[in-house]
Amino acid sequence: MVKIEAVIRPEKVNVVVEALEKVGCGGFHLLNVTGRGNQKGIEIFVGRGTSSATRSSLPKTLVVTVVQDRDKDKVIEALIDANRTGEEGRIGDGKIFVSPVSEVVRVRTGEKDNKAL
Amino acid sequence: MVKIEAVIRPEKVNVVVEALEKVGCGGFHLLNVTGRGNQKGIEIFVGRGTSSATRSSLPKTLVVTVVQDRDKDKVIEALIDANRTGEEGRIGDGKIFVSPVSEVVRVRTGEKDNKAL
Amino acid sequence: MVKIEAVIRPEKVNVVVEALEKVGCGGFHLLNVTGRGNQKGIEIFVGRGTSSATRSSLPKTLVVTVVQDRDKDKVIEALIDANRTGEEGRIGDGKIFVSPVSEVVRVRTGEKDNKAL
Amino acid sequence: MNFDTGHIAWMLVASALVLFMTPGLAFFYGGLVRAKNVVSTIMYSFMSMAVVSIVWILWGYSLAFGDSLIDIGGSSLLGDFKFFALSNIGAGGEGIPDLLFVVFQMMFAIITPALITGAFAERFKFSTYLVFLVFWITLVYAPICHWVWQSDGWLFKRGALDFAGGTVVHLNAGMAAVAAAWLVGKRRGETEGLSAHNVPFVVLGAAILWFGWFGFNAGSGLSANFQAVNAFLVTNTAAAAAMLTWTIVGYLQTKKFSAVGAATGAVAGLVAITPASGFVDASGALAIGVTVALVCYFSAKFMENSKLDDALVVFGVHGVGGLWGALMTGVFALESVGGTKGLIEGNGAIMIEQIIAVLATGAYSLIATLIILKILDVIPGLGLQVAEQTESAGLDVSEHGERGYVQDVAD
Amino acid sequence: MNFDTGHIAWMLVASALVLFMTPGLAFFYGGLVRAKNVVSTIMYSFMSMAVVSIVWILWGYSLAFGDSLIDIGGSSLLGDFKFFALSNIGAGGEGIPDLLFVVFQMMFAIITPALITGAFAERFKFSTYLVFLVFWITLVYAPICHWVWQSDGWLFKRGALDFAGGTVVHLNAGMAAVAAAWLVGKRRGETEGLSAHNVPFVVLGAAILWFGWFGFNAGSGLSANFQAVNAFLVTNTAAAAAMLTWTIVGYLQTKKFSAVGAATGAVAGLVAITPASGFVDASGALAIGVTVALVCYFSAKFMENSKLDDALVVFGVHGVGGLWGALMTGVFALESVGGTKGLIEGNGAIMIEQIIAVLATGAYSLIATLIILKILDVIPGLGLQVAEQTESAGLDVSEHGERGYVQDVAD
Amino acid sequence: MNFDTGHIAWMLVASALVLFMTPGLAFFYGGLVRAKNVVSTIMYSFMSMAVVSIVWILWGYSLAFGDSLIDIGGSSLLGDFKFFALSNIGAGGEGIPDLLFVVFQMMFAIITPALITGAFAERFKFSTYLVFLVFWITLVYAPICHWVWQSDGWLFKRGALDFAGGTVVHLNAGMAAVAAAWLVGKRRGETEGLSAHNVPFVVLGAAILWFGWFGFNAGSGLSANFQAVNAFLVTNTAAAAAMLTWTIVGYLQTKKFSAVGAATGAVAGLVAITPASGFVDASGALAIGVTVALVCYFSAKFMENSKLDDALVVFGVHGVGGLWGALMTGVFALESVGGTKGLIEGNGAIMIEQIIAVLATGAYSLIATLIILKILDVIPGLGLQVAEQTESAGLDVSEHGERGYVQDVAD
Ligand SMILES: Nc1ncnc2c1ncn2[C@@H]1O[C@H](COP(=O)(O)OP(=O)(O)O)[C@@H](O)[C@H]1O
Ligand SMILES: Nc1ncnc2c1ncn2[C@@H]1O[C@H](COP(=O)(O)OP(=O)(O)O)[C@@H](O)[C@H]1O
Ligand SMILES: Nc1ncnc2c1ncn2[C@@H]1O[C@H](COP(=O)(O)OP(=O)(O)O)[C@@H](O)[C@H]1O
Repeated sequence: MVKIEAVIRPEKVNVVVEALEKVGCGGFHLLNVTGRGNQKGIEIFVGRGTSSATRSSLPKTLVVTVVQDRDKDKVIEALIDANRTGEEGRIGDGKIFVSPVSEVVRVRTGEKDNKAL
Repeated sequence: MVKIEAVIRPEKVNVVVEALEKVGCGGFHLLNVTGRGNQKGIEIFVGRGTSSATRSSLPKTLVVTVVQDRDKDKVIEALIDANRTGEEGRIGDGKIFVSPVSEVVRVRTGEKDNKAL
Repeated sequence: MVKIEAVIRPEKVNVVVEALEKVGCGGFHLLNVTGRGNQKGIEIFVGRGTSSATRSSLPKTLVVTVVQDRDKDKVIEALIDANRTGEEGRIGDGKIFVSPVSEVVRVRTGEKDNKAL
Repeated sequence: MNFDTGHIAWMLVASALVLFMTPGLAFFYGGLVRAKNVVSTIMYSFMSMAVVSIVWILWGYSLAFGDSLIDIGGSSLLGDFKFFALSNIGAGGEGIPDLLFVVFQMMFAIITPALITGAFAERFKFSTYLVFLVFWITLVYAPICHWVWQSDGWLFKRGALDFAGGTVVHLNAGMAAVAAAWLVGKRRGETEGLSAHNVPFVVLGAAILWFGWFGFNAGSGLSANFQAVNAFLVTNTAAAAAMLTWTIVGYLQTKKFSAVGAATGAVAGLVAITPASGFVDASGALAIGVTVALVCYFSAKFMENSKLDDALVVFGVHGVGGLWGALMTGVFALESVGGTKGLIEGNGAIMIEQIIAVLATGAYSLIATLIILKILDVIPGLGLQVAEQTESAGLDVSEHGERGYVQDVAD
Repeated sequence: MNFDTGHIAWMLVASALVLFMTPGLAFFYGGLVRAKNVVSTIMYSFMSMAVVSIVWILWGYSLAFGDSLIDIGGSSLLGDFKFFALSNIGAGGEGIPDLLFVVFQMMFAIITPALITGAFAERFKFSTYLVFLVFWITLVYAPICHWVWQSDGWLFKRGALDFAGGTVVHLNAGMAAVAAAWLVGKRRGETEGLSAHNVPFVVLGAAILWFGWFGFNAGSGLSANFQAVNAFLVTNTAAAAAMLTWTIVGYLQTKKFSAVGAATGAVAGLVAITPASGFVDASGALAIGVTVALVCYFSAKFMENSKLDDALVVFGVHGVGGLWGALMTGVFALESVGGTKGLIEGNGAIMIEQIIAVLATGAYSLIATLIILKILDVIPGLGLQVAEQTESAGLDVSEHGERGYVQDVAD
Repeated sequence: MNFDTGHIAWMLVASALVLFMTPGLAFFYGGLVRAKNVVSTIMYSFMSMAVVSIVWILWGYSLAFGDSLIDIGGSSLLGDFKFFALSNIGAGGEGIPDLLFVVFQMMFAIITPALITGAFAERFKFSTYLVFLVFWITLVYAPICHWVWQSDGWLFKRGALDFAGGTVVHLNAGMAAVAAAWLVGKRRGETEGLSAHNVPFVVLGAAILWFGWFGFNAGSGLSANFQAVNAFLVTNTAAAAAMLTWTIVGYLQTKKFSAVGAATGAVAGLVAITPASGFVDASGALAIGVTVALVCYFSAKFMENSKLDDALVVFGVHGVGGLWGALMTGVFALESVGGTKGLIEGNGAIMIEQIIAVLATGAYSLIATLIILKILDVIPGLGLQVAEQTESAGLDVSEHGERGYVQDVAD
């Protein structure tokens, strides 16, 4: 099993959730994070509206879903589809990280691993 | 070492924290997330109290603790005990994910790995 | 590639961000968490300013960055430098966790793995 | 110059109370939108205090309450420039200084365009809004105010009843809201399933509105007398009745007691009692409160599925509520309260006047607002709706360079 | 009909100020609970504005201030239906219209049951609460109000002093809170170690209460005169003295300056000065403020370990504070201020009356509230405490279908 | 004893309004700081209500408005103890009871030191602050108040104009802020790039300030008369003009419409009109509003790069704004409004008096505040700045044992 984590634009949350469900991935969780990558920060006023500073980080949303190995690629594809802006993509469209998961347990039933997903 | 992540009901935080401490796991952190699984969402009003919609996600809490391999099973057991509702469990009782951790460092002392836990 | 997660003091965020950038790590995200380790909790009033309780958890910030394997050590060093308080360090200076990442995708371009970092 | 210190004391307070309603509205609306637009939504209302205060003393008051500039058969359509920049307003007055009337009326002019902003919240360009405020007060608010409240005004002369602004303020804002929602266009992205981002702010706003509304209605007789007391009581009664009705109807339909619903119900009751507050007694207020809640509740529900993206249901609450209030004023007016008989006392004629007033002010507001916005839309550098990216990132960051809430830590 | 516009002006404002206290209370209480119950807690107070406004004008006022319905040896226990639906209240009055007295008193009736809600916050069923409001105003508030403030009332006739509601409002609410906390039962789950979820809201609420309390106390003489000025001053003085005392005692005990403590201290001072505000001078106010803070501080501390889950310490602040205020009114009353001598001027007899008033109102409130709640508990479909799941998920979502705060993003 | 109920009614309300400004300020300042210091910042203002209320009635009022204690050639420098603990203040008065003047003036004394706290926010030790309040009111506020407003006061005798407190309140607070920011030292850690943590609170605070300022200025004539009406109008006009100017200048410089900027602009306008509000008409108010916004905007911008860590720009807004207002009062005073001619009516002499008043009050405030703080700094157990760890963890947790906002869940 793998954990797929995607850093996305907050305004894309609904689209992404729909995309995940369409591709059959019904379990996930979402977090608010702030991040920095090629896209640096946003201009926010400091002082009394007299000058602005580029804040270090941008509000982003992290989508986390643990899936079976065989579903990995279609989920990644769905995430790319849902998040790429326009044909070319825009800076800040996000990143996807995949990492191994060794065990999953469903608390309710005690089911394990693939059965628990 | 492994990282154990559990998605739990927010109202269970205190119980879980106690359970973790009882089982000797003194280090962990908690995050607010929202999630979806078999339990879909909550009904929340939209408009002016004139109609409601099932919001996509439920508030959940994510408990994260990194433990030595040999502690893994007793921590998972403690988490199941603390989170299962009633005999049968209820939808939404949560899920536990385990993944490998290759290195741990305690910033204060520079101690590494098992010593740092 | 590896994921480096550091639990730090919230007031250190700016210092840490600078340290990461200095060491060439331009991509990361930050989360608010609360945690417990050797440092237990903070005293907060309950009731009407008539008595206080040690709340279970402390506000902490989690810094997450995925880097190439060869950058791992210098990033960890930078994090230790930025977070250790004084010569000796103080309880609560934080912890660093390293775990494997098997795949990275840049949504914008579809670039993969090291290229996507 | 025959001043009464009691009247002056009350009208000073009433003016302050009405001014305070505008930030109240800012919080009512601000709580209802998404967090990324809270600053923007608050600023729409808040800036009206700056812009309209200036426009009003320069020419707004004069156009509204000056002598007749445009006259048709003895009935006036617009005031002249006699009071331009407060010229010709001395230290005189009857009961209260004339200048206090200028001040009190200014507060009404401030809140009316602020009410409209709920319709185009989360997407209207702020620079255009500033220009809009100037034109709208000049070309829509001042004329309608003149028609209804100036002694030469054609609706006033016909005998239409509007004690504190059912047509001038609420129906006017509600119809302008329709024009605005229509021309500005829908919010982009998914807007279904949105809920208030800060319910306490919604209640805070509604509470400040309720509090300030005592000045609005009980001040509209310009005196600290029995009529003011009655207006105070009926205002409270209608608000309470409408709030209770809305909450219960909502409960019957959804099995939940919505706080946003309760707050909206209270506002609907306050809207509807506004024109009536100098003419009806408490039983009339009860009837108006209960009925307006029903009417507005189902309007709001109906509007949810409408093509018009009236984001904060301004038409549903202020348009429909103002209309209903204006008509019910005709129904429940009592001679013993305001000197005019209503339908229930057998005076059917008054209903005609109320209907004419509603139609005239509603139609004028809709059309004039459409024209103003259309022109602002095509002027280069202005335009109505912000760019898509601006909208999706939230107007707070893009237009105001601010975020409503900033946490200390991972931020 | 001999009206004074100055009195009318002041009493209109005072009425508005007292009405504004109820949303103030909503924020004071709302900030103290957990975030998942903020809407619910605010709604308890807010809905009182809707329900009690209606009950009051229909029959509440009449039961409280009507002629004697139940009479024992010339002393009255309850008003009759003379003023049912405001009948027999014309446009007359002395100084101010009688109708303004109805309005002013209505605002007191609104806030009193709202005060109780702090005791059962985070768990009381909202539908039952709506029914409770109606019965409580009718069967508890109106009678006690009649005893103390109607010229026929038996406590009034005995000469008990209560200028603005130490017994009628605060002790009454405090004892009803005991009844409610007891019958409703404890909050489930862990409730130790809970702290206020929004301290700014707590201070905002306290500030609005302080502001509105000027209307409460300085309005209770129904005139803009010297007594009102004195009441205003002593109100401010007692609030300040109690706030300072609470903060310092808290600091001595904990080495921290709690803002929640400061706000609570201010409210305790306001509570205690309420019955005294027409009878004592500033030095009496200082004494009352300092002592009530001490008494309530240690009550609140003591209540923490009590078995009674009086969630927001209503008994500790309003019950104990109201009791203390009523007694201290007897101690510090000055003939030069309110026409009655207190203990310090040698009038020991007044203390007897104050004690009788406290015992009678406190006992009646406790018992009658217990009975009402017991009955509501057993009526099918009602019941007091929400289901366990409802409670653990938070009342906002379960009872009101709303969340207090919604973030835009991962939500 | 020749009371006017209308005057009393108005002054009761005006006093309540001015009191309400202090929590308004608490929210204005509280919204501007980082979330970890919101409770601390609010408490600075809020506690002034407790401490100063007591100091004022004990000896503050007497020092400010007593007969001359220190007299130089018939001009007085300080009041005596005639009114200690309100002795010698009976039930008399002209128009309003003397006691009401005590109350009204008390509210000014409460807000003035609260204004200073913006300068040392996020780092000043709370226990020291409580002591500072007592000394500052006694040694700085009361004397300056005596000079300017007591009929014996040396600046009053010279004829300096300050209707509602441009020098006494704002310049005074602004100069004390310089002293405080200087002696307390900078906030540790990075303070660049900080932005307001809660913009809605900033606007709420500004709105409450605006609302309350009507009492501040229009109450300063102690009567419900034409002058009060004019003061009300010019107050609103200057606030509006300054808010609009600030917003537009900000937009021209940054292409964004800052809500914090708009709120600050409004406050700057209110500050500057304060001394002038009894002497100028609406056109003067427009001029004052526009110019003060420009002056303060660039002061605030300039201060950003200054070495002085005046955290919330108290000097930039209240110091500079108070100074500007005092001078412009001399320029725009009209005989027809307040009985004194200004520069534009050819009276150059008044400018000399205004300059003397500004220099004298500003210098005294700066020096006396420096001395007080220096002494508090060296007293063992007191000291000005909190320890580094306290500061970095946030004053809320360390000094007040509270967190502003607590989420339910992972907390
Ligand atoms: N190496 C990384 N580790 C963790 N998070 C990252 C990393 N790189 C980028 N991110 C997150 O992804 C977001 C988008 O990255 P960015 O580089 O701006 O996108 P793009 O690659 O499209 O230019 C960032 O705001 C940050 O939150
Ligand atoms: N595959 C998954 N990946 C990430 N989070 C998940 C996944 N499945 C479930 N979750 C999280 O766990 C929570 C509980 O899951 P749910 O399926 O409702 O529980 P149950 O298995 O008891 O029915 C969800 O709300 C979601 O936050
Ligand atoms: N085993 C762990 N798993 C997850 N998080 C941990 C673990 N141990 C510590 N932490 C996090 O790191 C923070 C700092 O840990 P702590 O033990 O207090 O530091 P120190 O090692 O310097 O004493 C804690 O508050 C907690 O959030």
